[in-house]
Amino acid sequence: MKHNYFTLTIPALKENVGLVRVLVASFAAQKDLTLPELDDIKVAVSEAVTNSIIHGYGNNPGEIIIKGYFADEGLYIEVIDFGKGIDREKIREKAVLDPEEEHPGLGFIFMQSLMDRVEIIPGERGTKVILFKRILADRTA
Amino acid sequence: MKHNYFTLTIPALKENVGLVRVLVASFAAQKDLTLPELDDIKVAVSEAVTNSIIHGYGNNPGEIIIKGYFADEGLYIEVIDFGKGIDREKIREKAVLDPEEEHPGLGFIFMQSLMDRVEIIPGERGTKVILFKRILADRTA
Amino acid sequence: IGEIRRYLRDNNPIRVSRSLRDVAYKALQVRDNLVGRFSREPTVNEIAEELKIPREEVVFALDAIQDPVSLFDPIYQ
Ligand SMILES: Nc1ncnc2c1ncn2[C@@H]1O[C@H](COP(=O)(O)OP(=O)(O)O)[C@@H](O)[C@H]1O
Ligand SMILES: Nc1ncnc2c1ncn2[C@@H]1O[C@H](COP(=O)(O)OP(=O)(O)O)[C@@H](O)[C@H]1O
Ligand SMILES: [Mg+2]
Ligand SMILES: [Mg+2]
Repeated sequence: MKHNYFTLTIPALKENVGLVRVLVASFAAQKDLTLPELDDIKVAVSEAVTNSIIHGYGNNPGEIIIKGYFADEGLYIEVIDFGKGIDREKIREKAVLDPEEEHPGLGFIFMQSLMDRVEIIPGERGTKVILFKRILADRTA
Repeated sequence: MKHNYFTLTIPALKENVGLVRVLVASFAAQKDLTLPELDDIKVAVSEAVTNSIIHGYGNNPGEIIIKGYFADEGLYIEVIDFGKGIDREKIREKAVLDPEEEHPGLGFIFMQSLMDRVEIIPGERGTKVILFKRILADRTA
Repeated sequence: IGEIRRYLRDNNPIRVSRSLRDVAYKALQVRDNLVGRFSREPTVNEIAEELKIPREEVVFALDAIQDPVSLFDPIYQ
């Protein structure tokens, strides 16, 4: 398959989470994935998009960009918003990613356990979350 | 539901027709549509995207933009490419839309019969096809 | 016909797994039941509600068991 990717722009509405899920699943399914793997990716992406809607924009109007591409022998999904941004202190302290923390966000814990890599990149405005899932080249081998 | 829309950008690859179909159908399903109505929309959009890949880009690399939004009591889907463009003469003579023509393109005939309106807009570079499907406000009434 | 079937299958956006197929056929079954009950074509939302799954998943599953190519595309290119 030739190099493939997508960029999707949607308003930050709850009813669009399902939309993103099936788009990402259809895209990921172009590679040889099992349904449980697809489900992992769908759940992780849902968490990231829901965060942008709820935390990034506080349920106010805004746009979310979702990008997908295959690279580094896996699938990258980026979820980008231009909302209030995620607390840099929180990320540095790894509070959002540490399951040992007192009140850890379950969303990021989830994303981390379902994906092979999760990166949180605070933008000048808003947040970018990069999710990476390794895809076995040939599982029948 | 608040005003909703999407913009999707993908490379002009055959394997992305399925991706577009699923996204458009999921988007359309946010309104009260039946399965046959969804199928009509899916087939029409597939034809437009396939045209961009085959005719617009002649199966060479390029990008396609698909936009969807609800307006005028219906669903609009725009399929935009930046390929070789559709012959203006052909459109003016309505050859592409006339079932009586000797070698009519079946794709456009199909789009016309499945949707409530089809517009072909030659761009400075490439082609924009606008598809419109009226959506009944309340079918249970 | 075998050739065409293989083409369609190989070009399916998702390798149609068993459980996905199950969802799709259940959706079609529910659709038939609802047609009987309502005496009209049910909406996707009504089918999804009956199945208790998100409507996008109904759309996704049904698409996976469908002929994915353009009807008027030359099959052999
Ligand atoms: N897109 C975002 N924009 C701003 N803040 C965010 C974003 N995503 C996450 N956060 C912050 O990180 C915290 C942890 O997120 P998460 O692990 O999903 O837990 P939860 O959503 O249950 O609070 C959130 O409570 C919020 O403060
Ligand atoms: N996106 C496009 N870019 C350039 N030419 C196009 C495009 N879409 C359609 N056409 C032209 O219009 C004709 C009719 O299209 P269509 O009705 O789909 O029939 P077919 O694809 O079977 O030829 C095509 O043969 C092609 O010449
Ligand atoms: Mg969360
Ligand atoms: Mg055509």
